[in-house]
Amino acid sequence: MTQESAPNKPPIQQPLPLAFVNGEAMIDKPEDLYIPPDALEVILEAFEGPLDLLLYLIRKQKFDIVNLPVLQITQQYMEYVEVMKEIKLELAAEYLLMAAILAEVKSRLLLPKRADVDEDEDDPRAELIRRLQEYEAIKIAAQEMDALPRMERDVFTASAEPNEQVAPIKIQPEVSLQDLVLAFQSVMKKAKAFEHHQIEREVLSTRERMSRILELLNNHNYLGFETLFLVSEGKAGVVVTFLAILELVKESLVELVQAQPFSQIHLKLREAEEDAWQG
Amino acid sequence: MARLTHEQLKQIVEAAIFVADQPLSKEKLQSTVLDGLKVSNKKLDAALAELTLDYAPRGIQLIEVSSGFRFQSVDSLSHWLSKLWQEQAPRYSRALLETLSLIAYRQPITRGEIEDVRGVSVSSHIIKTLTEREWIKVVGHKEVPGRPSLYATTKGFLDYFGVKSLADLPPMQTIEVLPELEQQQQDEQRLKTVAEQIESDTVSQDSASDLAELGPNKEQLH
Amino acid sequence: MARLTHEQLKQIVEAAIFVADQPLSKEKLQSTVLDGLKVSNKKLDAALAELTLDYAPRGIQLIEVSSGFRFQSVDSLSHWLSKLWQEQAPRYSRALLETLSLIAYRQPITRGEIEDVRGVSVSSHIIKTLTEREWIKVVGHKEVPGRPSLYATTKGFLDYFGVKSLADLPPMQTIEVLPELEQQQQDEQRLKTVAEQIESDTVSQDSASDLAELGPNKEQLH
Repeated sequence: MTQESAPNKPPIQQPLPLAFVNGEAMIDKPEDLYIPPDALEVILEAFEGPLDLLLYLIRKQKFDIVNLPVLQITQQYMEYVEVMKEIKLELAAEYLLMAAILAEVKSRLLLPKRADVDEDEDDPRAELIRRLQEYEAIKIAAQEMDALPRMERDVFTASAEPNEQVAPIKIQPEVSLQDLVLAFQSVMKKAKAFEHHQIEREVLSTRERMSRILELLNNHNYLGFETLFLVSEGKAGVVVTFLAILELVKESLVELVQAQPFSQIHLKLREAEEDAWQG
Repeated sequence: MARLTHEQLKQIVEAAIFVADQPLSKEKLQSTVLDGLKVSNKKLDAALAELTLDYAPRGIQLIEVSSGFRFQSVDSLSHWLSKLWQEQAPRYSRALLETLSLIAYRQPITRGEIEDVRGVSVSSHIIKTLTEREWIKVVGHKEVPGRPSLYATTKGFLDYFGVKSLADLPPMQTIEVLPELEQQQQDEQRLKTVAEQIESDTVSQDSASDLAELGPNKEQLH
Repeated sequence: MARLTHEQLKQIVEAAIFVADQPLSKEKLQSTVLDGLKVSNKKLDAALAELTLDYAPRGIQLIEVSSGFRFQSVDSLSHWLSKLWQEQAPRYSRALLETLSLIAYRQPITRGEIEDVRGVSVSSHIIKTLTEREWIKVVGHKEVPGRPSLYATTKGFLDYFGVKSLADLPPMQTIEVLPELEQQQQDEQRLKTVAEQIESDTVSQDSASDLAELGPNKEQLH
């Protein structure tokens, strides 16, 4: 077989026989299929199996499936299968099975009909016809599906960028009050293990007030001592504030400033001794 | 929060569909961008319908696919738009498309049943490709020897082919009415198919719920 | 190829910008979707200008960035659109909870002091997480070498845990030594002493006006 023909050569320029069978037999290539002579397995690829090949043969001869002319079809089918056997036997197994089915149908049709059998029930072609029709329906459905406008080929997703201000919302983990208390208990237990560190008990409201006074001092350079006491908070509030101030002074966080005896006392944040830390 | 005007609602819905990574369903719109805004479904429908109309004459369109709404380019522009990419869109073999069609129209279906209809074996490569593209998934196992997987199509499949549900796929050509002599056989076959369907309905909870989803399309499963 | 109408040009340009993965420059438009269509730059400019106007009232807009044109959601919608993306943050670590509890119960407190109690260093990540959640903040600096920040809890922290003040947090039971009764007595004694001291002072006229001045901060003192 000649090698000069490139696979992309138009089929009409190929006068060569499609294949040699048993040394000399040859068959025409299907009129509407291009099969390069040096790649006969393309037959197998061009058809999606024996049903597809049978359908092709039926449609090509303009036969009606329902009146499947088993004899002609079987003959044509066998020619193709002969070619396949020559070239690539292992690919032809499914086609051979169909050949056997066709042969069986053919032989049953040739048998004389028995009068006592209801002929309606026993057309040997029925199962094959059903399969051909079912396959054809799927074949057409696949073609129609292929024709549907689809992503990447016919339509493309249209999208816009979110504005830079669009930021994902984080769903924060939940924490219960109990989690917090348990964590504190555990940390305190651990702290006890480090015996060198002493934990002293403090009234919480005092610690809270310490935080608030520091916050206020961040916004005001000086705060009048008295301004921190609110009559509306009652005695207890006043005490808490006072203790907080004492604690802040003790921890060297704030200082009390009095310009002269009996003048107003002011609180201010303890001056940073900047120079001391820069070295 | 102050009530949204109709125009604001349209703007939010429009922008959300454009910036989202996936098609947005009405439920998703309500639970995200419209959360807390008390927009009735009727108003949302109206906004979506108006947006669809707004875009009708444009180069892109608002369409509803299986998993929600998305904007997509107009079909007729694909020739020009495909020049934006160096690579060609993937082409799919007939074998793959036939396998996919069988799964779409006859789901849930086993590989053996696909092979019966096509008359050839289905390559593992095809099943792998379809699974990796997330067009098909295993929804259960058929209670026959070997417990073969039952395949069904996914929402992603419908999205890709731009349809809302299986019922929107082109109707499958019904098998021609056979001469009377085969009618009985056909009936038997039909019965068998229905029986199998019922059987597979009970296969697993998963597939049962998937089938429920398919409800309106049942007639296509014949 | 037949000449494009103005509307066709707009549609192609619009769809191209929408479907492209990157902003599209005029050059890129000319070399891809408009390749071979002989569209003058003037016409392209006109189409882009019209599209910009078309989208002006919509939820997304056509804008030009350095690498070309793209569609982008409108500023004013950002608040709603953010809800499209929600991430579940990982659960808090034990270290974070312990740090938070120390800041709650021992505030104002420095990082060094937390480390002293916990016996291990406190990661910056923890402080950052707690600060971002607006549960803690810096209320000052301790005047020791390095001027470390003093951390305290916020009003947001109290709100989250549903307590009115820190005093309403569960008492720290494990803190050894003093039996409850003794502690209580001690507290009462302390209060009494201080209260008496303060009562004996006369509040000056001046401080009344100072208190008024402090007005806006009142709630911060609670």
